[in-house]
Amino acid sequence: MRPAAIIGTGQTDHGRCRDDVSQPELIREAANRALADADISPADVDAVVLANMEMFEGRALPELWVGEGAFANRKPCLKVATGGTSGTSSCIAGFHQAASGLFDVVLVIGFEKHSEGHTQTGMALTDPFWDRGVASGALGNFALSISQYMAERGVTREQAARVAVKSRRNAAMNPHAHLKDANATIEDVMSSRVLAHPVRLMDMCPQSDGAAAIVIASAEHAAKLCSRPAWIKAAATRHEQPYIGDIDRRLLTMRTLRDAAQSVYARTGIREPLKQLDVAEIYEPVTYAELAWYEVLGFCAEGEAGRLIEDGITEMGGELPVNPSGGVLCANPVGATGVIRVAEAAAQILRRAGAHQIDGARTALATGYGVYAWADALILGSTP
Amino acid sequence: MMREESIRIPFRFAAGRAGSRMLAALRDDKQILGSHCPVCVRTLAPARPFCPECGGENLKTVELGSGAVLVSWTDMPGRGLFALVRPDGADTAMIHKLLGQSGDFHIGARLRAVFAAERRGHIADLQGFEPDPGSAA
Amino acid sequence: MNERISVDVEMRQSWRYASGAAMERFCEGLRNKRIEALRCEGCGRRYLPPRPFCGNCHLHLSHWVPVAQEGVLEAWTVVCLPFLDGRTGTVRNGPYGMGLVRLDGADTTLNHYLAETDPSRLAVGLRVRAAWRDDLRGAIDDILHFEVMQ
Amino acid sequence: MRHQVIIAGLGDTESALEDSRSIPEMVLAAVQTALADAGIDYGAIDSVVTASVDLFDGITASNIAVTEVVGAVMKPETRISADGLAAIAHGACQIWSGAYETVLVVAHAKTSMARYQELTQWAMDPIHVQPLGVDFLTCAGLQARLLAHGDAGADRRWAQIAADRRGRASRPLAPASSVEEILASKPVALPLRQGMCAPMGDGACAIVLRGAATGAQGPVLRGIGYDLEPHALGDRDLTHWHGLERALQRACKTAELQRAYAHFDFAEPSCLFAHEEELFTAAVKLREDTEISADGGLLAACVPVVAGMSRLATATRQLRGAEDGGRRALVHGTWGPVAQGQVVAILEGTPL
Repeated sequence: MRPAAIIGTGQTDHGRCRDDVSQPELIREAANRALADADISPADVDAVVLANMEMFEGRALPELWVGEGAFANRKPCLKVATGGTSGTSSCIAGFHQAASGLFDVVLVIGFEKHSEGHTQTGMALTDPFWDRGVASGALGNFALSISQYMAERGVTREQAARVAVKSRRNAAMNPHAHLKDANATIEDVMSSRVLAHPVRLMDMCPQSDGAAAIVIASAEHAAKLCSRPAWIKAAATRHEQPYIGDIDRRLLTMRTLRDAAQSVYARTGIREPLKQLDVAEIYEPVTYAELAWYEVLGFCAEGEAGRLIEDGITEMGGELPVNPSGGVLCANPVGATGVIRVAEAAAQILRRAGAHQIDGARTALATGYGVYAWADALILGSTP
Repeated sequence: MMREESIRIPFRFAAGRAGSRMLAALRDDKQILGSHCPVCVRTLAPARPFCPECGGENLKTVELGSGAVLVSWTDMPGRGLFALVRPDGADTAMIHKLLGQSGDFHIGARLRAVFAAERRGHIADLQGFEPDPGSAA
Repeated sequence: MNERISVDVEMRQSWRYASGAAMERFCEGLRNKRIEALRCEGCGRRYLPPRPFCGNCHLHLSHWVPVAQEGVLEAWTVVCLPFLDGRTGTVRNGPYGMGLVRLDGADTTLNHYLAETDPSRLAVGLRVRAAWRDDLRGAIDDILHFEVMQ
Repeated sequence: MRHQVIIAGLGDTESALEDSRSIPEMVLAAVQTALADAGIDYGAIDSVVTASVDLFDGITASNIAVTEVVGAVMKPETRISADGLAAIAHGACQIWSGAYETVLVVAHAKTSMARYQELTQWAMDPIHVQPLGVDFLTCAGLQARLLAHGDAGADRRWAQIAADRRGRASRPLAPASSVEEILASKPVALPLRQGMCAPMGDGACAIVLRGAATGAQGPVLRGIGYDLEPHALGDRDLTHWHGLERALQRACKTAELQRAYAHFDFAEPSCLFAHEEELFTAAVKLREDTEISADGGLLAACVPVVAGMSRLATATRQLRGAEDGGRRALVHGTWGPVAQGQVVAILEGTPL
């Protein structure tokens, strides 16, 4: 595998409804910030990769209209759409393109404007012969998985609430986050409105408008353009069988994420993730999922996730800070969400994470989650 | 086995900074707006946030004329006439509707904008373009 | 001037979907309250919904097995959030129960509505049974919902 | 030095106005043919790249429906929403990067499911253009009028192109017809008439790309290039395919070919309308002896999304069948209104 690195990142200020800008204008906001961060001009960009779930905004081939917001006019431009993993998969696509020798600099941009459509409805346009008639979008699917997770591993509502509190507190240090609250309490979470038992409002990720971008350069250009690039050390994608009922105990086993993580760990010599990773930006669509992913990602043994959050291991000052940005629970523009994970992980290595910088971060994990069980995992590092 | 299934989902697209200016001017002033790019020295129709040539964002909003030149058109039976028209003062053409019969038009013909009586800040506030009777056919 | 204008449009589209041979047979069975799964000769997994191909073993599926109308509730929730149903353009209000049901004779689970909407009366492992509508049309919503068996 | 990418196997369904099979059934047939053609089984696939468009398929994350049949369970799959040849471009990048050795690329669409042109309205600018009811066909009509301006013989020439293409196809989706019949066919976006447009149908195509280290045999994918024009028709020069020129320039650079001296024995353009073939030949400056659209091309049978990959399949068959081997083909794909997206691939046959 030929190396490539991230040399700049940029995000919009994510929010519930960014109706001050059109889709192309929203994308331009993130693109400008990423190019400024990388200290390059639009002319330096050789190719663009876009990520978006077009049915959420009622579009077909959205890159045709929004491409020029991403400086894609008269350049090579492709769009990746794989549900929640659209963002992380587009980063991996940009990585492969930059490493292919075809392009020196690739701009990857993910975006979503949930306020323009109906996301849960769009997600429910599943197999018309099977579950379209009984689909309830992401929320119902997560809630179903959680009942299994709670029954088998004994994880509690309070432990899940701790994840929401951590997330909102971290987000308070992140200027781009949609939901932030430095003073959120466990009681706030546990008394928030029930959306789908046992998921309460503050357990669930929001639907945000936003865009996020990263600039990936081939090895030669990365070294030239950036004094301390965030090298993409390994990346893996795993997809699953198509139906929600195909996958046994999804939240518990999540064999795709487990396998993707094991693959990138193996390629980067990581045997003890909790010790060897300095920071993780994981795609946790709901509080309970963050706990389940701790186990799947090997941060702890099965059934130990509750202890990890209770002991503060994954807090900002803990042994492995998880989602210093506030994570998906605090900003979720779906097509951008995976890009945000990679951008935040890269910003940690680039030492540009601002108030939520983890001191001395040298090795970072970013993950993506999509549809029922798709997964991406990437390891970023300070050396090639 | 075949089964027909339908969907009904509402969407709402933000026109954004440039688009909102454009649609508000159609509604309030029966005015078509363009954007002038000082780098490319070109006026683009309709108004937009970025220059498609240089990518620049420092565009100046300009008022275009309600007269226009027909650049191209097509006749879609049952659906009407669609056109590329270049409003006076612009260097590029925009897509809109033509009002009239196919035989009324030829490339290069002078047109004038027709506005709806009731306007709501929508591209259809401009109903389309019709032949300009003030110019020789 | 900072007016924010937006453009409203309703997507009204329809598509003609082909069921595929396996789903066609399955839907015909539903018309007679008959549920059948396809069993993979490689891994032995009995698939609902039936499909042409096992993604784990890369084998064509052709061995039909009968499935009961009752089974085990493997996962459950009670949804309270209103939901815009894209098929009708109308809102489905809560609360409504949903479950993943492993019907006796199948290895995958079926996601469907539950008649029960009281969380305190739902639990993983409960036995549930299909309740059918009167006018069977050969579609998965010929099953109205699943009822908890006493 | 870049790894060589070999077109190791191909499989496609016969295009049909309506294929009664489901999308997974169609894709399964194409994939299994491609794997057999490459002499490999599912286990050899390192990565899958699919091409599909949710709105065309009437389903969200439409690639979910084919995950099993393309063999992507517990494997990497990347879905590109564009023409299938763009998915080939990405698959080739995956091999050139050294990430994977064997990549399966799959494209599928069924235009019989819905009114295709109506769906294309949802790809147009929703602020200024979509509300007017403009679709891809409208845009093609606007382009054709501009090209026909001051060119009295244009529509007869276009009718001739369409008649020729359909005449050489073994199973065209539109009936073979004379120039006069095409000139009298139903007006759809005048000056375009039904007979000048590609007939749309259903289909799937699968292609196996492999790195040379696998020992695979077959034509070599030497170069690839693609491009995205501005969206607004008024911002573009509709009389030239400049996007194709840029894409070809990039493909020649990848192939380390001098653009000016690059000769092609075969060309497989993606022309959805007869006038596009004139834009194609002008943009790529083909020599007289290049054989264009060996099987009639898209004017004989077109499946959106699959289109560019079906051209790659035809070019591969041409190169495999070439008596002297070692010849060169230009393969082309487009997507969006009046070919806003352009993609080309340069293939070379292996000398015997």
